[in-house]
Amino acid sequence: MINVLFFGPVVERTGSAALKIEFMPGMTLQILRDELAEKYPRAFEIVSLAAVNGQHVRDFSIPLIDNSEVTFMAKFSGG
Amino acid sequence: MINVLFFGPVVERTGSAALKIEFMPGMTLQILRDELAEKYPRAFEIVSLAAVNGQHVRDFSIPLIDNSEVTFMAKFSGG
Amino acid sequence: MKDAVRIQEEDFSQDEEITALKTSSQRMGGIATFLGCARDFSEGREVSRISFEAYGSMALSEMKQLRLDAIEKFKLLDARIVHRICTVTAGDNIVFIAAGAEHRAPALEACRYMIDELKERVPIWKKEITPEGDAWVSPHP
Amino acid sequence: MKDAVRIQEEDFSQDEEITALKTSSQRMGGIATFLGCARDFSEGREVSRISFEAYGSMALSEMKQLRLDAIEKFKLLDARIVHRICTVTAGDNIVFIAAGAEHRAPALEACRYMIDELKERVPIWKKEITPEGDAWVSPHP
Repeated sequence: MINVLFFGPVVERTGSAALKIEFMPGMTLQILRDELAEKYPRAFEIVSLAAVNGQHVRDFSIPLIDNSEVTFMAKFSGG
Repeated sequence: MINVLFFGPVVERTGSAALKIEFMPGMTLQILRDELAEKYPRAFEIVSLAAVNGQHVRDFSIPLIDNSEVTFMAKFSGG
Repeated sequence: MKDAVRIQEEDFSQDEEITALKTSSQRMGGIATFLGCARDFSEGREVSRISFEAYGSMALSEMKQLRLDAIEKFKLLDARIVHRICTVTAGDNIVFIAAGAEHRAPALEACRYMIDELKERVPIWKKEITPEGDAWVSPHP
Repeated sequence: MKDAVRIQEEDFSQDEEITALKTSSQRMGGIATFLGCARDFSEGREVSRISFEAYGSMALSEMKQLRLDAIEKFKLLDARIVHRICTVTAGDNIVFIAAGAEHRAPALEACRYMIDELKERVPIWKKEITPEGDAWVSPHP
């Protein structure tokens, strides 16, 4: 399973803060993103950042590992 | 009378913190400076700033007015 | 003594943070701080309250890394970062950054670096609660 | 409330100064501060204590003008400057500068401007008291 988390402005558009997505061998961050963007198009309009296991990831071609925690995030506005 | 004040590192070299100097018509800051520098050459080695009545003065050719408070100061080291 | 990097609901005391910062060295000649506060207006709209949400575990680890980066980059003697996650009203404290160095220039530069980087790197989102409704804040591009 | 610009013997509280600064506006989003402290080493020499002397009336009027200059130049909402004149030991507070603005950039820039200008414009002198004797400090040219 991939544990997907959403926060703040993204949750407002997905309606849920956490999802479990079936892990598939060969799954990349990009594949997961596209799958979720199809399901939640309005949320992904404002997604501009992603993290895997709490680390910023810029290269979406990285393969995911089973049981990873993946977050798709809107631009930060803290501070 | 011109009231001359010295502070900190300058007092250490003049031996006194305040002097009264006879006012003379036509006296400029430069004339006063030269008179004092002759009397306290070691002190004036470190004098690099002057103030008249608590205002920075850069142009030493200004005429002094009787009863002014004049200060010859070493570079500041506060803060 | 409280941790140098924290996410917390409650307010903080600057005197306490500075005292803690100073304990790390007797050679600290300059301490620069930045305090971010809630304003009652934003882009012309009246704001009643601001609420914050964080991806807590990642936010804390990014803040810790940011502190270490600043210490190394500016040769600081110590640094602290505190961010509140809660709902605040005008005048309330939100974020506190402190940088201590032997001299003033690196302390001031590091303080600016940390608040600028915090806004880029740390997963925290702000929602403005106004009389006309709530809105998540989009930072300027 | 204490004056925004002061020369005093006693220590000050940053919490108190920041609280005073904030009272001037509910639109203050960023507050930058600089705190200068006594160090136990200076140019490789061990320093036991530092004592300060000021041309008091001129120092205070220069500090007041400096605050007004910073408020105008950086469009600050408020600013404060406090300098202690006394004898301090390592770790003690010497000078405090605070700048409050709507946004962080002017607050940070004004804070730097004020401490840099203070050192140039305000007639205060520092004497370092070391085990080898006392010496007035000459700032770097």
